[in-house]
Amino acid sequence: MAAVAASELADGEVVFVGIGLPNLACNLARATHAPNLVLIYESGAVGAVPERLPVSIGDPALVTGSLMVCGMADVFQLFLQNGRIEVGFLGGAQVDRYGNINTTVIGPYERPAVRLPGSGGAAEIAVHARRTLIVAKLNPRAFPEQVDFITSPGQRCRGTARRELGMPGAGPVKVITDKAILAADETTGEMVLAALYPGVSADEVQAGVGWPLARASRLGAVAPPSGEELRLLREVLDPKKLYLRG
Amino acid sequence: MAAVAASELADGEVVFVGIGLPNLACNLARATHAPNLVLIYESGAVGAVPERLPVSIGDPALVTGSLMVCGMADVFQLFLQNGRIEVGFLGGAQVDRYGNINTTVIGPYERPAVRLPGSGGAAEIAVHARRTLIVAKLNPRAFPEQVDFITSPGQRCRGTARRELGMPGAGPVKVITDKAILAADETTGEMVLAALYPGVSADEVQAGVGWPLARASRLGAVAPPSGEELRLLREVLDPKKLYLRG
Amino acid sequence: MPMREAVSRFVRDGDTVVIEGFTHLICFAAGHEIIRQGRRDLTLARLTPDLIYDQMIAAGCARKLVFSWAGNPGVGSLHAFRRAVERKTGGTAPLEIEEYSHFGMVARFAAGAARLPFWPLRNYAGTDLPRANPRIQTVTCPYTGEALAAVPALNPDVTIVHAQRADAAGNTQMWGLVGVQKEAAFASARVIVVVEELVEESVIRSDPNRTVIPGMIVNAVVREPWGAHPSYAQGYYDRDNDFYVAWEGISRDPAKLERYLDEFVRGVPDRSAYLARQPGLAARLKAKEALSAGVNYGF
Amino acid sequence: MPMREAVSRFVRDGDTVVIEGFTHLICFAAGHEIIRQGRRDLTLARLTPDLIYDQMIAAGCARKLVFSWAGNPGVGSLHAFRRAVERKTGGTAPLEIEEYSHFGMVARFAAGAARLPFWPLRNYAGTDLPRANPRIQTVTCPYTGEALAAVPALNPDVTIVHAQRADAAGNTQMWGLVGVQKEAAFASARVIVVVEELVEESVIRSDPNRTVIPGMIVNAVVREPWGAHPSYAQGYYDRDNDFYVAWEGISRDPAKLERYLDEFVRGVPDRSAYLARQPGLAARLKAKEALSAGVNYGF
Repeated sequence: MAAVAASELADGEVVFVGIGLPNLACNLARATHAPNLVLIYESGAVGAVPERLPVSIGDPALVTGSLMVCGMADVFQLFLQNGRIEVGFLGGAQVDRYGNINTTVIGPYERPAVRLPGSGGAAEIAVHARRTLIVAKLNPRAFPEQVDFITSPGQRCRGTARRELGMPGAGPVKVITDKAILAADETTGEMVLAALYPGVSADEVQAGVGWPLARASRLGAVAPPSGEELRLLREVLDPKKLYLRG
Repeated sequence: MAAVAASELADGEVVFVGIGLPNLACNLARATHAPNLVLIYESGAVGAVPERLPVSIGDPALVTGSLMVCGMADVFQLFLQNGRIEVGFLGGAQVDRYGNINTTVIGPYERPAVRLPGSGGAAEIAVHARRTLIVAKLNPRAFPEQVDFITSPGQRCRGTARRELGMPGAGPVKVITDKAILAADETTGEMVLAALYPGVSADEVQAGVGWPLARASRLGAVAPPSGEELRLLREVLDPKKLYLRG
Repeated sequence: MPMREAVSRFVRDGDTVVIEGFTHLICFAAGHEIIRQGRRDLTLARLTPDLIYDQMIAAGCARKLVFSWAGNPGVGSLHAFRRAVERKTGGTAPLEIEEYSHFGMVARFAAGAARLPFWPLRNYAGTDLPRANPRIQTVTCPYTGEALAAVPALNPDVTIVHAQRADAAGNTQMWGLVGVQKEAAFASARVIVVVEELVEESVIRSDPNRTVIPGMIVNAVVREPWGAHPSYAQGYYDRDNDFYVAWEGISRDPAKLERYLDEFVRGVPDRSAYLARQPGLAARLKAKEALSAGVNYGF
Repeated sequence: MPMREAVSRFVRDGDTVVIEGFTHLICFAAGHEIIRQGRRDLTLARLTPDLIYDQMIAAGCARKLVFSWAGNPGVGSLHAFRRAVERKTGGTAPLEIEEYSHFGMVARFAAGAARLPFWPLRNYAGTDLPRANPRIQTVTCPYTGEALAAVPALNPDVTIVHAQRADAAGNTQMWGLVGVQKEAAFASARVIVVVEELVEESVIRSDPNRTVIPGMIVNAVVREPWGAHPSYAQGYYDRDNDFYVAWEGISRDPAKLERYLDEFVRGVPDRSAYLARQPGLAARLKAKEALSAGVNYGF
């Protein structure tokens, strides 16, 4: 997943980085095809070059040697709302048919079965980043037809299309899973099967998704990570396997 | 005037300092009875201790050795609008019966006889400082019944009382001139004669004011500057007579 | 001023209390003293409640939590918080919550600091957050007529800011991640500054652009080295990531959590005693040197 | 990039141009190059037009001025500006003006930088400014119902910022008075950074909290030592107060002003030639040393 996410980033892009897999993917991209990627963390570190894999988005390693450190009012107003962020990475406990993400509650809001951490910066990243990439492992509970709570808006929110809601960014254009890539259909906004990992069948992907999964007109094949990518991930970027579990 | 203005400041107060005479007055107060006066300049220097008399409110001497330098968004939002400024000093080409100040135009706005610099920070200082002190030399053109243009609101603006306009600060409480002190009447908001300089008659003051000047119930006498104050002003604070003209 | 006196004088039952800091410079020392002094009915506000508010919730200090992300960063959940919100057995009294996103909380502090009643932002379209929190409103632009999101000002009774250094008058300098501490302090009726080092005024005056909080808005200055542990202070000590990982196990079990509070919070009189119980901290976490060069302020 | 190329590529006829800096770091070098290249119909915006906009108005570059205080600080008037507004003989074509207070201009840049259509502020009650400028409006608070003042966003076509140092990618650091430069740059479609020193990226990275403008929003970086003269650069050179005083006499007389422009602006090819005509500057104005200490960014 980290290698696939990395391949979605173009050199020179400005990426709003979340912790965990997205962070790994960004650093892999920087080490391979995108050396000029600019990493911005919601904590205020801009152009970070962490000398160790950061444990949190507020890790001191993101500050030492970065290009700029600013307050969070600047992060959200001058960078994100200003439209300077090209790619935002999001994950979530639930991702639905239209790319809406839930990181707030499982069950009813007032009396939740599971209380999740909440939005953090995810709501505004989904609104403002020029495009967002969702990273999540497939399984039917994580991919319901409709999320219990919309924390971060997708392509269609409770029946209303993103465009009608007047959001600046394009929203979630792809969902990178451990078996396939889903992509937002340009017309309907629905997440459809866009590309399969090597050796994975469409049925396996459908088994992990809670809605009847349509297919993109041209189904792609995801290239496996190269030896060099695997080496970088395992030996350089995450030798302690902080994020490379499973 | 500088010594009179200085005597209006209490130790420990936070003063928004304009250039010229107010700056001299603040530094005199710091050198005498108010060593803990905090000087804030709209340029962003807080707690300045200028080693030379600053020529402008953006003088580098205000920065070197100051307690804090912040951006102007912080000056106006976090200090002034926040209500942290206790005293604001204002001057102006025209001051009227209700303490309204004009620093914008003489004559009609669209086709002025004299174009003055404009508000700068004066409008918001008059709105927000807990109290403002006006410093201006008496003469009937400078003290008309009504200013040509209200740049900084006084106690009554075109018929409406300050309180009804919902302004946080108390507005101009005193006008310090070269012959007398005028003070705002608590009921009417009108500037009335409050205290005379030594050897000045009420008639002389009236001659410099364009409206029939009422008197405060108790007319005070302004003490002349002490020898020490004169020495500080002439030898230490403004030896080049940048502001001590006339 | 000793921490005990600062908390005793400036933090009151029923207050809205903010201990800010985004991962960096979170003042655990102040949170622990508030627990020791048994404050009750507090409204705790901050973007990321973090371990310190989880501990204060477990200790029964909080009536309400105002926040935007309640987790243990990079590790998992804040279990005392979860038990209270999920109303599980072992939870304390139910906890009222008021929830925003980070941008929303930042905007609330910005409005509070500027003494405006609201702050406009482009946000929340399509989300369920305004439904969950009716205090998220809209404001109409006088120029374009469009509806923007609005959040109400947050003006705490007391904000506690941890920083690298301050002078005796509270002129405070910090570097590294500065979060929303400036805005929170200016928004607050009372401000307590806690520092790693108390320095001469001349140190502050030698680099005035680094001053984030001016002494004039500060009510108390407390010197408390390592006062942010297990959070960190750039240039002083690293984050104690091991403790953040350990918190998952401690907070998951109410009995373990109580034992933790008994041993490290209620069972010690002050911060020095807390540090004395963890003798290896400096060896493990003390910062290496990465000095910046100075700049010239002359003219 | 040479100044000539930066202005030629990024400043166009009809643009809204901002050369910011409050007394400090005003980029006269860029203003002079704009005059040399004969730009026309510019809308010039900044809080304090200062001598540089007075010169640009005299040179016929400006169609409109957006400002809050148009004077020669501590000295007197900007006479080219006054002739244009008072429509006196010797004035150039009439100048359209749009006038705010400092807070209003700051708020306009803040809105522009945050890409909001307006910014709320408590101001202008009782003043004649909204009558003189109908773009000053009110906005209704969704919580209290009260009417606050509002100003519209200012989003310049190009903003020129002078700073002490930047790296080749435009990551820019400044200290001393920083005015509204950050907001103006973020509000702008294009940004030109002009610096006293071009430094290695490692210098910037050694003190990231000093970075005010990130390279990602910068279109051109110009190295131009003494480029702010007669304004100043803290730590590099003092303000040329003598020239500010002399400007009163120069600008009062249209013929003298023309001669000044012919000799020091149009009559020189670039900034080095301008400096070569004033050989005593460094001896008179070079800054003394007042170094700050560095801080530790290690962990």
